[in-house]
Amino acid sequence: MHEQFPVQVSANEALTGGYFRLTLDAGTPVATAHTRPGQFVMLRGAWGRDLLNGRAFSVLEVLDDRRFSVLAKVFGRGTGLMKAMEPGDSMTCLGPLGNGFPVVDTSVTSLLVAGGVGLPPLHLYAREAAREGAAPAVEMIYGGRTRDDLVLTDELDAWQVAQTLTTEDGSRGVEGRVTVPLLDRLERASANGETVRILSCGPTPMLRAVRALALDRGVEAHLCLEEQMACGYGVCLGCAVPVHGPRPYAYCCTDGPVFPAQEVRWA
Amino acid sequence: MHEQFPVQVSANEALTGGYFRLTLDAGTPVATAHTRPGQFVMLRGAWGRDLLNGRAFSVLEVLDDRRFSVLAKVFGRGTGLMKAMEPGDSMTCLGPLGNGFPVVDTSVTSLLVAGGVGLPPLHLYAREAAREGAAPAVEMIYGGRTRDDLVLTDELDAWQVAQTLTTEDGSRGVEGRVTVPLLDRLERASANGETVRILSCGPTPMLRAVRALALDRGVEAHLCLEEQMACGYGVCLGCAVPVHGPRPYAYCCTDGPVFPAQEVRWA
Amino acid sequence: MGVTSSLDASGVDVGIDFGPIRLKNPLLTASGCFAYGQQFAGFMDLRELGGLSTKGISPAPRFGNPLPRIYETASGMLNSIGLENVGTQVFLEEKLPFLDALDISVWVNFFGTDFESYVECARTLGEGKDRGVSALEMNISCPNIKKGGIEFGTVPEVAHRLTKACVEATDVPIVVKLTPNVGDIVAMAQAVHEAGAAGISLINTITGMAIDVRKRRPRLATTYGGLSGPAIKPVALRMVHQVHAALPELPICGMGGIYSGEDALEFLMAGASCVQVGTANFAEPPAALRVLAELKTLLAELGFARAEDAVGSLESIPAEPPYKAEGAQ
Amino acid sequence: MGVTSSLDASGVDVGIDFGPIRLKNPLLTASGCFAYGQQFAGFMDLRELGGLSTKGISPAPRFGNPLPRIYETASGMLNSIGLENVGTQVFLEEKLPFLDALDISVWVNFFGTDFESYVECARTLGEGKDRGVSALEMNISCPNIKKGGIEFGTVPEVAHRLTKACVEATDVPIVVKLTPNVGDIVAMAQAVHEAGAAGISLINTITGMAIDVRKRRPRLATTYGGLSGPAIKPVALRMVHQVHAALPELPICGMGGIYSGEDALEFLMAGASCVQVGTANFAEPPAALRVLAELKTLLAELGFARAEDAVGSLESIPAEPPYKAEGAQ
Ligand SMILES: Cc1cc2nc3c(=O)[nH]c(=O)nc-3n(C[C@H](O)[C@H](O)[C@H](O)COP(=O)(O)OP(=O)(O)OC[C@H]3O[C@@H](n4cnc5c(N)ncnc54)[C@H](O)[C@@H]3O)c2cc1C
Ligand SMILES: Cc1cc2nc3c(=O)[nH]c(=O)nc-3n(C[C@H](O)[C@H](O)[C@H](O)COP(=O)(O)OP(=O)(O)OC[C@H]3O[C@@H](n4cnc5c(N)ncnc54)[C@H](O)[C@@H]3O)c2cc1C
Ligand SMILES: Cc1cc2nc3c(=O)[nH]c(=O)nc-3n(C[C@H](O)[C@H](O)[C@H](O)COP(=O)(O)O)c2cc1C
Ligand SMILES: Cc1cc2nc3c(=O)[nH]c(=O)nc-3n(C[C@H](O)[C@H](O)[C@H](O)COP(=O)(O)O)c2cc1C
Ligand code: FES
Ligand code: FES
Repeated sequence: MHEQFPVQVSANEALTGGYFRLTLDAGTPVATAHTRPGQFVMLRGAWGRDLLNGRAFSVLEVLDDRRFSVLAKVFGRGTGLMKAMEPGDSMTCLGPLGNGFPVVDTSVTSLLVAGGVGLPPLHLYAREAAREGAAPAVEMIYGGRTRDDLVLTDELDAWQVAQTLTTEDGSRGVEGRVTVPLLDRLERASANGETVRILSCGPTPMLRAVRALALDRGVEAHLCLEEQMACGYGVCLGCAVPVHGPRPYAYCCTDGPVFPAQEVRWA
Repeated sequence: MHEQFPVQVSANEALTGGYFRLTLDAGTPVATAHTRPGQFVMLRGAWGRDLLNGRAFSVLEVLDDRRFSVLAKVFGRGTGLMKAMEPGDSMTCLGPLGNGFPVVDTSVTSLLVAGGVGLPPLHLYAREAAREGAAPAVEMIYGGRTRDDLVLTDELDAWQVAQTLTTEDGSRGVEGRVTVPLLDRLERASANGETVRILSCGPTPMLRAVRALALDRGVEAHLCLEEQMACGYGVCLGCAVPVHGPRPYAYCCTDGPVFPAQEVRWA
Repeated sequence: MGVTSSLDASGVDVGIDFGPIRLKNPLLTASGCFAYGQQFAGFMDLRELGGLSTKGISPAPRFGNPLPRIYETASGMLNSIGLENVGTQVFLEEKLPFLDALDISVWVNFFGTDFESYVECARTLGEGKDRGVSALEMNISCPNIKKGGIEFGTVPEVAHRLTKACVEATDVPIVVKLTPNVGDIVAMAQAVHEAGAAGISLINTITGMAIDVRKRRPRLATTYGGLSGPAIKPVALRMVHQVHAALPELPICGMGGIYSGEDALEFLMAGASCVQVGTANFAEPPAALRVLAELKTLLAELGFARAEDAVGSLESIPAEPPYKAEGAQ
Repeated sequence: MGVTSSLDASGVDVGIDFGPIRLKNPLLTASGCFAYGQQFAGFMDLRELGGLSTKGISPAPRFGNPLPRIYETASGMLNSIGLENVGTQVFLEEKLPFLDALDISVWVNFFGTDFESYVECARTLGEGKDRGVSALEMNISCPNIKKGGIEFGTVPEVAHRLTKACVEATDVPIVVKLTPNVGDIVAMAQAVHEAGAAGISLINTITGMAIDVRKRRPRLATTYGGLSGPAIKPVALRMVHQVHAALPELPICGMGGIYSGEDALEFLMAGASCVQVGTANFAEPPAALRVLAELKTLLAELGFARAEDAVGSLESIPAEPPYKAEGAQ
């Protein structure tokens, strides 16, 4: 049984770079308690009818069986309204939806490649790995335009997850995009005979670059995609993702949002 | 030069019966400072595009050259959003618009007949009369369904304006509608050879009854009408009021909202 | 007569006869907005619905359009899904048994790519008669398919011919779903009515478009898409009212922007015998049941003993007292 | 060439040639949403507009419809004002001098109650040529008048004949304002184009309806009214794009739900040479000038040196890499 349930904002914390972390409380145990990294929720406030559908957000943190948080940035009107929300404001939530990343596997090194609002699934992944004592099996590569775009990095340090940060202007970490340290890391792995895989989420141009790199080098990669979604649960057929395989399109919400890189039919 | 100016909510006070008083502050001197009783403002919050147009509200109080208040009750979505507003929230305001009631005249007794959200113009009128030392020339007759529907009655007492209250359930004042004491008062005036006139604002059924009474007895009456308004300043031609005279329709926003009772073309 | 009685706590009898089709209540879900129903089983008791209309079925399976396929507009959304569906065969074998078991009115929405395939589709799906199919909802208004299509939904004579052929191909009642992208909706309704349609569904989406000015590109890969949601409700209501006024004996299933019981009642009063909830399902999977509950409450509050009494119950606004231009220049 | 130069701080040249009509910028205000202009003088410097379209004028003055005349719907509003106006005589004598003095493009919107009165109206208003009238915007889509009307706006041959007669009756360019309540907008556009129209205005309101379920009555006294505002923007844009694609040489004035510079730019990209702001004026009297300012900023930001370059600049979405159904069943 899927659930759509009411939630209340219990905190709305402004971070650097215009990001904010919205903590939501269902008041009672809900299905988000069992969210897998990469799964998402459809959220909607009491917004009247000019904003018709829910908005999709990856789960950032599962705080307990009734509370979770999301990380967002103002994109359009819906995220604008969310940024202005205050504790006590109510929303409806549908989820968790979709399929997450492959489970933590200590036999390979998982390179978590994140950019922008693509951080949440990988942040949750890193947390899960740390909890399972598998922190050494994951490494974060996380990029932004400038230092303000890199948020919640302390938490990874606390979990002792190795992280390489990049900024395009060099204001923090490596100068350049995430593909710079990623390429280095893949070369090192290949030199060492080490098995690595890539789990990535972020802006589509970044995912395209990551995918190209991975396909090029035959490295296993899983991409968490964003598509326009009206429903989030497989009925509107709006969230098509072009794929190779028996059908030309898969659905981001039900087949994804995480897809093996080689399945995605991108130029 | 008309003005549309931003205002901030400086207070939103819940009254009995679901009424609320919203105090708005323009931060700088604005035209509302010179509002005549019966004039109105078009108000709109930052509501997105499903609520297209401003909503009309009579001015209740002119607090100083930059602040004024309105009295409202939840009717639909716009007033619902207004009820939830908090100090600091912003709106845009256009006004004051339309024509008010005839000025205070100490040579006649003005019977102020108010019902529901029709109180503001008459409340403002009573205040004006009191300020001008003409409190004895006005008498308020104010009705509601039950005692909770009668608000701000203390203020009239403070200004020493005579008031007769009515409730349909008899929970406060005279049992029945405003027409009960109004009829009494008109008979008394006619017996005394006293000149009275009626200034009235309230729900349309009430105004119809007041008009019928006034026309019947040849008493001068001015009615403050409500019509659907899109603009409030004479361009949409939506707020037609059927009238007798050279044209079959007058416009509530520019020709009114106050009309002589005999001009209104009602059955 | 179904699991849920049409008479319940509200005291209102919500059973409706839609031509030959008995509905336990007037609330259906709309084609393309409810898939084949399964996804909703987790959210609601489907047996409480009056019925549902499936995603549009064509003789052969079809894949959908390139992306982007959807875009939100003011109080509405554009879609260009491309009538993706599993085809008649898979539908009858894999999807229908689930629906049959629900014991509600199952309307199988269908379309063809040309005249013959429409008729073939009607014939094949009509075989589902004893397996739960209570009506075939013929979509003659496919803004999103390229071949043929447009004339079926916009030229009365063509619609008449097509409807007649499909009606003759099957025993299952045919409900024709009309497109609002026409100048004269009454002419279209009349044409299909005379061809033997058991009723009509009004309205499909209105063709629209949006542009991403920063990319200088349409928001949808197909450039145009179908507009649905509250934005189109006034247009839908007007068409229902026009058709009902002209053809009071033709059953109408109304839709377009229904999000509340009040919306649904507007459609009934305008002349619809039942309604479908489409886009509203996306934000709220059990929307149709909330709308039904609200409708019942509202009918009771307004003194309707039977939902049927509300159908076409609109009165006109009383005339104003006559104007005499006494002082007119 | 007017008080405000078409080149300003933004660096974008916003001057536009709309067929024979030179506009200092592409922002006009829409008929029926700007009265005869005077009311707005208190809110804004009218001379900064590209132009304005007046309330529709008929040969004789007309009173409006009974009330209620307006109702708000989701992201839109319905109106049934009834084409109330002062008539050609009073317009030319009392309203035009004020507009003439503004030195902007004045489009006089007009209509008749039958064929002859259309032509008479065009002839009479055409006399205003040297008194500031730069175009006659012929409204052949009057949802709110009863007599005649409907065929003028919906039957291409009739529209052709009417347009031709009006074009021949005056030297002032005729811009024909089309109704969206048709199945084939391109056929209508082509008909009036071939009849000599200098351009077209797209779109007028879409006929709609709303019901007060508690009173069992329509929300408007005339039952139906015209839907305007953001709700109709996708439909308006689609029609502009359809016509521009089919008839690239026909100038189009686009409108329908324009509230921002981004909205306006969508219309330009779809193929409109200029736009009108209608319903937006009600909530915000100087809306058109805000839209103009936003449009200039946006054009500059997107690298358009001239507004003209944006007209019809839409590109299509690149095709997806081909799909090979390797594993397909
Ligand atoms: C699986 C998934 C997970 C996501 N996770 C996050 C997250 O953790 N944090 C975050 O900030 N954002 C996330 N997004 C993107 C987020 O959903 C959009 O930014 C948001 O919908 C924009 O809404 P808006 O009203 O602000 O923008 P508007 O532009 O007003 O939205 C208009 C319409 O476009 C849709 N839309 C716009 N951009 C996107 C987009 N990139 N993806 C999907 N739909 C879009 C909206 O849903 C809406 O229907 C995710 C999207 C998906 C599909
Ligand atoms: C001159 C004038 C003065 C008014 N003064 C007051 C006042 O002091 N206090 C108060 O509470 N209300 C007053 N009203 C009524 C107030 O404008 C409506 O209650 C309000 O517009 C309802 O908006 P909504 O969004 O809550 O309702 P909705 O029903 O959502 O509104 C839908 C549409 O109907 C219009 N509308 C609905 N009811 C009315 C109405 N009765 N009159 C005019 N338009 C309406 C709205 O403006 C909007 O366009 C006044 C109206 C007028 C014309
Ligand atoms: C995403 C989507 C897909 C649709 N697919 C179909 C379809 O396959 N067949 C059909 O007849 N109508 C289809 N429709 C139209 C709806 O059934 C309905 O007629 C229309 O959306 C208006 O109702 P609404 O405003 O409640 O959504 C679709 C609508 C949407 C939004
Ligand atoms: C209240 C009102 C009155 C209108 N009157 C006229 C008119 O007299 N003549 C005309 O051609 N269009 C008239 N229109 C249509 C507008 O000019 C415009 O075409 C339409 O409203 C769409 O634009 P919008 O969404 O920006 O308002 C009127 C629109 C409204 C809302
Ligand atoms: S978002 Fe509706 S099917 Fe995926
Ligand atoms: S409200 Fe627009 S003319 Fe009166």
